[in-house]
Amino acid sequence: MHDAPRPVPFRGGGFRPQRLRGVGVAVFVVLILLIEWGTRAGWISSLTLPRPSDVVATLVQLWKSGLFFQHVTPSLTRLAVGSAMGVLAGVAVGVMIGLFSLARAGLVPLVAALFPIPKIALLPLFVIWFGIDEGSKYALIALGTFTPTVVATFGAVDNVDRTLVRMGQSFGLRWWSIVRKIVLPGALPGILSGLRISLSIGIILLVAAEMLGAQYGIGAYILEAGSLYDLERLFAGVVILSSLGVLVSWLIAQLEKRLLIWRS
Amino acid sequence: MHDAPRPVPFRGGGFRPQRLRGVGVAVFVVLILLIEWGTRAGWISSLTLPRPSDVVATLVQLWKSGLFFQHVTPSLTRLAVGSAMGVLAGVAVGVMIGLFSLARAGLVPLVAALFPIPKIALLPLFVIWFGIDEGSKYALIALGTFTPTVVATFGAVDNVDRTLVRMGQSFGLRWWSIVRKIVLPGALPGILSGLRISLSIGIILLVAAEMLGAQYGIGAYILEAGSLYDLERLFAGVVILSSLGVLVSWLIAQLEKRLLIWRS
Amino acid sequence: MAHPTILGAGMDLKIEQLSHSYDTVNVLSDISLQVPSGQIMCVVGPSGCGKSTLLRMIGGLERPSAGQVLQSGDVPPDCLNPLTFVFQDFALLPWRSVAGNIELVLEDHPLDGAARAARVADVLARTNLSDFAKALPRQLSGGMKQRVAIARAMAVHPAVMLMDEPLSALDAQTRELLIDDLVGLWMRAPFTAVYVTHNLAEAVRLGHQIVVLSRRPGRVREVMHLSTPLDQRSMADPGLQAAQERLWALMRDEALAADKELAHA
Amino acid sequence: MAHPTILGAGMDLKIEQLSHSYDTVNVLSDISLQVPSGQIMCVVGPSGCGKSTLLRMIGGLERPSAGQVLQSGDVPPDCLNPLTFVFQDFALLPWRSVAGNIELVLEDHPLDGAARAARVADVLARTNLSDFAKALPRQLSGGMKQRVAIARAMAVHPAVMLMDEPLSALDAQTRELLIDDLVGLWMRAPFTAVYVTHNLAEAVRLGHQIVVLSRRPGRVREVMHLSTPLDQRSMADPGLQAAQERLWALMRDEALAADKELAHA
Amino acid sequence: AANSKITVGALAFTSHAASFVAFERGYFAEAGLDVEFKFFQAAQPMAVAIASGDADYAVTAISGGLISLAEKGATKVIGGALSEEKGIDGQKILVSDAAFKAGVTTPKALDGKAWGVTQAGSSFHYMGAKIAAAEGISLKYTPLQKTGAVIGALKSGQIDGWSIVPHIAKPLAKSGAVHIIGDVADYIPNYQVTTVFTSAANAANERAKTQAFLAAFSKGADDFNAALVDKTTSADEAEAMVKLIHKYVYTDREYEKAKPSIVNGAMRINKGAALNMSSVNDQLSWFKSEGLVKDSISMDMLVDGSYVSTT
Ligand SMILES: Nc1ncnc2c1ncn2[C@@H]1O[C@H](COP(=O)(O)OP(=O)(O)OP(=O)(O)O)[C@@H](O)[C@H]1O
Ligand SMILES: Nc1ncnc2c1ncn2[C@@H]1O[C@H](COP(=O)(O)OP(=O)(O)OP(=O)(O)O)[C@@H](O)[C@H]1O
Ligand SMILES: [Mg+2]
Ligand SMILES: [Mg+2]
Repeated sequence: MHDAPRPVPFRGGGFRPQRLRGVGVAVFVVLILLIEWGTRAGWISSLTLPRPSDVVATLVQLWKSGLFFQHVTPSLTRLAVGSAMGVLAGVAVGVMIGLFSLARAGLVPLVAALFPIPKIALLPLFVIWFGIDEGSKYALIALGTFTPTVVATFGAVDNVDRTLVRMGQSFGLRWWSIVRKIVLPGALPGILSGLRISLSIGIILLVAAEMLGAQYGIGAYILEAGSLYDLERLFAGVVILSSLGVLVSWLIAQLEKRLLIWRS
Repeated sequence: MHDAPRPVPFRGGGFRPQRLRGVGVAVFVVLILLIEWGTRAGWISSLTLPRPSDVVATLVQLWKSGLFFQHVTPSLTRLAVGSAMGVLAGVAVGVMIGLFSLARAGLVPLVAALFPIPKIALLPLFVIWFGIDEGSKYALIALGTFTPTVVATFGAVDNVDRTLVRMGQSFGLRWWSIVRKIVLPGALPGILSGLRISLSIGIILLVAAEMLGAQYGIGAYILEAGSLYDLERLFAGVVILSSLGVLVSWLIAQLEKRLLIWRS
Repeated sequence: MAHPTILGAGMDLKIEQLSHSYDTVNVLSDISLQVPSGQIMCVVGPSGCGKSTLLRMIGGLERPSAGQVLQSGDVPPDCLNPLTFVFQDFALLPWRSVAGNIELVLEDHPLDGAARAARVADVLARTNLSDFAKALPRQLSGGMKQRVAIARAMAVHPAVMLMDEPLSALDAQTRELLIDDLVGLWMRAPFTAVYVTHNLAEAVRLGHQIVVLSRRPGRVREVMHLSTPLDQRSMADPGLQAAQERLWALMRDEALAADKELAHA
Repeated sequence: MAHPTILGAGMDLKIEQLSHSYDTVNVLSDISLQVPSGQIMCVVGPSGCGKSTLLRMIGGLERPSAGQVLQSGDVPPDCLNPLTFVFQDFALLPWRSVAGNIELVLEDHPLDGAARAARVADVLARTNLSDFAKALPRQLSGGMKQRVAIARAMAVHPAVMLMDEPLSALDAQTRELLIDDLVGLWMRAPFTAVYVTHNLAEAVRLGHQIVVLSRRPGRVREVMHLSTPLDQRSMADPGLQAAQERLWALMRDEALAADKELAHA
Repeated sequence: AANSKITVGALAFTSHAASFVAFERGYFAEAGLDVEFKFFQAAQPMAVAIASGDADYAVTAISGGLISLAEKGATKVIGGALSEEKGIDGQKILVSDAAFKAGVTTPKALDGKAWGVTQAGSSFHYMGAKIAAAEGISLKYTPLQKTGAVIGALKSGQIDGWSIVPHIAKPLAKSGAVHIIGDVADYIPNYQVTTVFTSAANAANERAKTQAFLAAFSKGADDFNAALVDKTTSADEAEAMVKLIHKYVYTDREYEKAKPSIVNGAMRINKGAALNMSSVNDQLSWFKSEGLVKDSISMDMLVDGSYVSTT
């Protein structure tokens, strides 16, 4: 009772996400058109959402009046200075924790305790400690980016392949050579992906930082719009922050491409 | 010219962090004692930091007066309900993104754009959308925990060993069996470590959530203390939040121990 | 309990003019082969010549660009998965016990609980794993893990076993032990198998026919037939040694060339 | 350019009553061995018997609980690292090119740029890697990576090479190719080596003496001496086959027992 | 309007006393209103809560947010509450000690100095702007979100000037950290500081309920004015009034400590919740001229003048 030869049935495939170009943009466009329609037709009240075309008009207006840069420049400066301080300190402390048992035992619980403290809660203190001007803004962003950077960095140092370290020792490399040539480059991918999170947090903290005494800045712009219940400007500001986040994440991706070509 | 036998020199060791018990506690104790001394001796002004003993007294007072639970219970409820909503939705969306190319293409850019939006900026809107009562607080925490959960979940699904999936297919397992028995358990470690971050963010957002119309709650307590510049109460509140964070992270570690015994 | 049927009874495989490309990379070219029922066919070839790709196509996990794989003959009624894989890296679910990993592949079939338990117990007994039924994969050595994977494959009573370098993740001594196990299993119940390997010693120990593929794009360079019964083949058998030397002579230059190839940066 | 000195000239190693425990686990017990200059000593034993631990102690990467490792004889002046490891997983820095990986181990020594470049060029030439100097590890096959690691080890002109299963991460064919390479290197400039392996075929191809360790705690069960010159050993040599069969007979039961061991859950 | 449930938004300030009195003395209940208070930390969220329907009635200063919500058809001003009045202690102009020592002893000397505001478009912003316009000077407005933050910044000399109700201004001045250099009433006569407002839907469709609320509210205001502003009642009555207010205001302080603050903070609440339209109009024009709200908004959109007498 031999059957006729038949092809083997196919049962593989799937579970491997395909790139579908354009769908992302389409979703945005559809969403925006829907809101535009809803706000025009009235089934989305003007209290709920602004009309997207008005938001765009506000952005254009902001750009034309030159106010765009007046708001974006101080925010970018705060983000750059604050997160540079936080990230540098965070990497330094993270590497220390990764390398020295004493630093680890002493600092990890401290960082763990610092992590869930909401930065806005400390605003009044920051004003006393660092003044009402740029100081407290830098400090807030620095503190906010510091803890995630520390956690990412020491995780990355821990994950450096220990056989590479043993190899260095077996060739009699100096301690400092091992740290510089093996541990730090090996931790770089982890540090960069931590940077992604830290900078996102930095952007989110811009608003908190600009709560106090900032006349210009995207955060201040958003806060003012919120207090005036001016939804067009509120959303215009949110769009700017959101684009900033996407931009920063793209920049880090470029950096990774450059620095980590050695990854397979 | 044969030399006398001499032992091979030792050159290994190090780069393997040792556990030093007690150092963490010691650092806290020393820090607190230092501040206590500084505030008593006067070289730390009372504007800069409160006296730790006063903070402790405030905490004791809070406990004795029964206000502790009056503040902690609503906050915990908000954290639990809000993050349950955010995490469940996040896991669902994350799994969808992990499994379906269309969901990935459509939703990933949306989530990426949503991530850097500061939740405090949206507070006025949240009141209109969800009311000033618990609704807007839940929604805020849910939104804050949603995006990091999505990112962690789809990363975890992506990282599930594809040979296990191919194995399932090669034995003719149904699509849904593969998802349920291979993909989801395989993604669990990544989802749990994402949960750690999501809940930390949830705790941080408590303060923002309680900015709006909350009479009780740790966040409201901190905000009130901040606006009165009452440092003892401010720090008492911060200590409570920080302990809450440490507690949550310990709970997740326990959960991981339970659920992930199969990890080597 | 004895195994209920003789494995692999009655299913032949025929590979007809099979070719495959990934995008622009030509991986397999015009492969035609036959796998007679109850025999082991070993496939050897240099790295990257498409052995795994070929096996995936035989098992229906990938679609060839051209040509086809045909199965003929009837599948025994208790066979739940005619073409069953054993993978190089075991592919055990780390969160399931040994027994749970075997049950996994039975759960989607309409078996009652008792029948399922009987099958699990049967294959565990045949692979000497009964004592390890409750162990988790992480507690097992590599050799034991692969034994579990083989037990799992046997639990579905396959018509053909498709093995992709099943021993190459193991150390040399465990490999020896497992070859003995496989020979023992085959002697007690001959199964049909396609066995991909890099290891010529393994190929001459296990293969009834040995297919040598060329470098990418893989073509059939030679098919060697060995008639010594499996249980009479030993490490020091001069005939097998000679066969192995001949295979190596055939492949050496290509292996060297494959080794020196730079991955597309 | 010819290599400037004969590798390994003049350094003997002596292992005296070495024992070791990790916490409560006794790993090695009373090992005494001698490695004469210019010879290769192979160490075989079942999984987890402490082979790697022993090698790390010989190389000074770990301190034994008892006993000692002594080196005698003088180290040639151009030797930068008398005891040099080759690892199973290559241990190449993925972010450095082939040449960069070799330079790494020269950078901490007072060599001028020209001398350093000369050493790199020399070892690349001797391992036929000159064309790959600028390639990154990820572009190389496993066999090429291990060749780079061997070149790196030779760049410091070691007195003794300590090799921990250097071929076991490679596929069987590449392994064959690299055994030939190692034999070639040794024939041109005999080096002293301790070579840990699971693979008995490798041991009989490369070892002047073969040390068989027992299961954990590892003890010396037998030391086998082979006198056939390395370049005359072939896959099918009946004497070596017999030696391999004898080793396997010695170890089979212990290998089986080691394989069946459950990891401490 | 029998037994309608309503929610009244309030801040824990003496300026909201009229509602507290009306509630405690049962005026709301008599009017058939079942009142529930909802407390807020700031005026701005209260306006949003009215718009979202979370609160029905509230009393607060006219802010940019309130006007924007009115423009979106969500809220309406229906009456007046607190007013500046010559002769009665009103809002004070404060300067920091450092600025005072540097010679800022009159409002005119604030030229170019940092003026504290909570948010753009808040009443502090309006007051600063009116003072600056009257003196012909310019101020640097520094948004600090919360009154607590403004006080901290003023005490530590990080901002120079601010204006605030007397019961906060006086204790601050007494501590020596700040100095009072003028009265707001001198610059903005008859300033309608706070107004009563509700949702547009309430104003249009719930006339009876709204009228009942305003009536009870006015009764409370009358009691309050009599006891603490005009001081025409007995000392016992004044004491009772302070005790009543202490239930809501300065609850975390002992009565003896809270009393002076409550008494000092008493400013007139308009009789009959009368609304000073010209002051409201002035405020609206100012918001428009500063570009804080849309030009298109008119008084009709902001105010429903049909409930109370307007001037
Ligand atoms: N999914 C894929 N997409 C693109 N190229 C692939 C894919 N899978 C395999 N290849 C390429 O096809 C060629 C053959 O791969 P395959 O894995 O079949 O070789 P192999 O003979 O099994 O090699 P090895 O001996 O290393 O296991 C390789 O060059 C590989 O890079
Ligand atoms: N750092 C360590 N701490 C504790 N136990 C260890 C450590 N390193 C190795 N061991 C244990 O010591 C024993 C010997 O380990 P070792 O790696 O030396 O064995 P091996 O003979 O090289 O094994 P294999 O053949 O698997 O390479 C093993 O049981 C291992 O679990
Ligand atoms: Mg393969
Ligand atoms: Mg080892």
